[in-house]
Amino acid sequence: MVEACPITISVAPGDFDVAADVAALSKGRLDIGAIASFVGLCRDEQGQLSALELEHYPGMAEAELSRIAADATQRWPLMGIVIRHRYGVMQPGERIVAVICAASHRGAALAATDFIMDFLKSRAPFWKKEHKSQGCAQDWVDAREADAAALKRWHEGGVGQK
Amino acid sequence: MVEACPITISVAPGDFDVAADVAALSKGRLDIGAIASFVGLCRDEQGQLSALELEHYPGMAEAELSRIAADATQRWPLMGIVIRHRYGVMQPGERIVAVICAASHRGAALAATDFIMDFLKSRAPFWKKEHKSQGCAQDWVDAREADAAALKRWHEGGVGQK
Amino acid sequence: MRIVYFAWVRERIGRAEEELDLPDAVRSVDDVIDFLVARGEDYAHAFSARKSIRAALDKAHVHSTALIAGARELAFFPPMTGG
Amino acid sequence: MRIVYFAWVRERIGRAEEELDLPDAVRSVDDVIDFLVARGEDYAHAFSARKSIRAALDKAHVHSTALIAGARELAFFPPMTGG
Repeated sequence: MVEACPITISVAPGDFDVAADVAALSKGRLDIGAIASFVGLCRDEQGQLSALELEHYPGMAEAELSRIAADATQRWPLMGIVIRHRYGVMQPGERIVAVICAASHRGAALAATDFIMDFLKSRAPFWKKEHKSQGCAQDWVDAREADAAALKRWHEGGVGQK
Repeated sequence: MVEACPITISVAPGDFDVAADVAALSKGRLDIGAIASFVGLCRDEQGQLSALELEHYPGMAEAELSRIAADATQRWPLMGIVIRHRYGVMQPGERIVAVICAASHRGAALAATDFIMDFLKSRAPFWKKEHKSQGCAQDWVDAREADAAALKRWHEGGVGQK
Repeated sequence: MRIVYFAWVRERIGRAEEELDLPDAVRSVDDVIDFLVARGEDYAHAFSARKSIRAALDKAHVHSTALIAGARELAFFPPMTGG
Repeated sequence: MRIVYFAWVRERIGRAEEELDLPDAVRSVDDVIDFLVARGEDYAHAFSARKSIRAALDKAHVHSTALIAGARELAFFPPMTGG
């Protein structure tokens, strides 16, 4: 039984409901055996962050996320993908991003979620600016070396391999 | 800031609420930047399953899941783990298992979720029996070769490596 | 010693648990299996695919070469299929 | 051609977008950067760490050697930090 892989992409300022997305993905489908999800939150480890501002490139953000989702469907037999990314100002503790992947088996669902997050981090046009609570210092967040390294994992192996 | 990694293990017949678990994990903690989760569902690809019966070894199931969770905390800097596994009779489409891992960064959260699911599949004492809708045929599900292979990934590399 | 069985091992043996007085010569998990197989056809059937039977001593996985001394509960079951 | 800027590239240049008539000799993304840098200090500052500036043509990533012919929108921005 070959079913479609519905893809939902949203780039919006407001918060999202992961449980509702998971429920919608699996509704009426008995072929889905595995749903992996990832939620990225606004951290404030040092207690110095008053807010995080997320700038994005309207149009390209959605397009790039759609390309990444389509790439994932080429690598794994997926049965549903949801990618939600917020922009604008958010507080520590708030959700920023969610990726949900459904498949028959756990391997595909988990690997695709990992893959989408790696590409999203390095290729989706979003930029974080930290507003510090002391004074009015603002800083653009630097790209992490680890994120570029994470991306390479997916090029070295074959399709669906790390 | 070193915080504890609270671990919740539950083996029970009833359904669980992943969203509530995620909310509880992250409540009041601004050091968590990543929450990965996995939900395993009762599949019925051929439309022939009337019910799935899950037998477990009371006491050992909880103990083994606790050991797997503790192993994960040794490999990655985790900030919270929830493992929920149901037993008894369930219908196609129902949730069977959930694993949730929280960390500062996505790499640890996703890898730990993957690791816990691999070990849970091969080492947690649960057995599935399928009740077919045609006639009264019952069959114990065979262990998958892929599950044993998945486990090996974690032995070949070093700590936290695949 | 308390012996417990799960899944198709339990079904083939026809009981979920039993309390057995094991001879002193029965020292390892392998010895227990030999002892059980000699008890009757149902046991022999349950352990016929012996390599695929897993064992746990006091609720922790062990190899079949493990010694049972000091343990209170020994479990036999097929490869696990949870998750 | 419409040129758009994001994050600290936008802040250094002091505008989010502009419409520019590019000379015929400006053919690649690299050529556009050279053209912009020659326009003033703010541009030179924005592109000073030139290797870390990313470009997109019509909302798709491109290398700086890509030709701009036919494209309507060219974007410059720092490495992405979403997620």
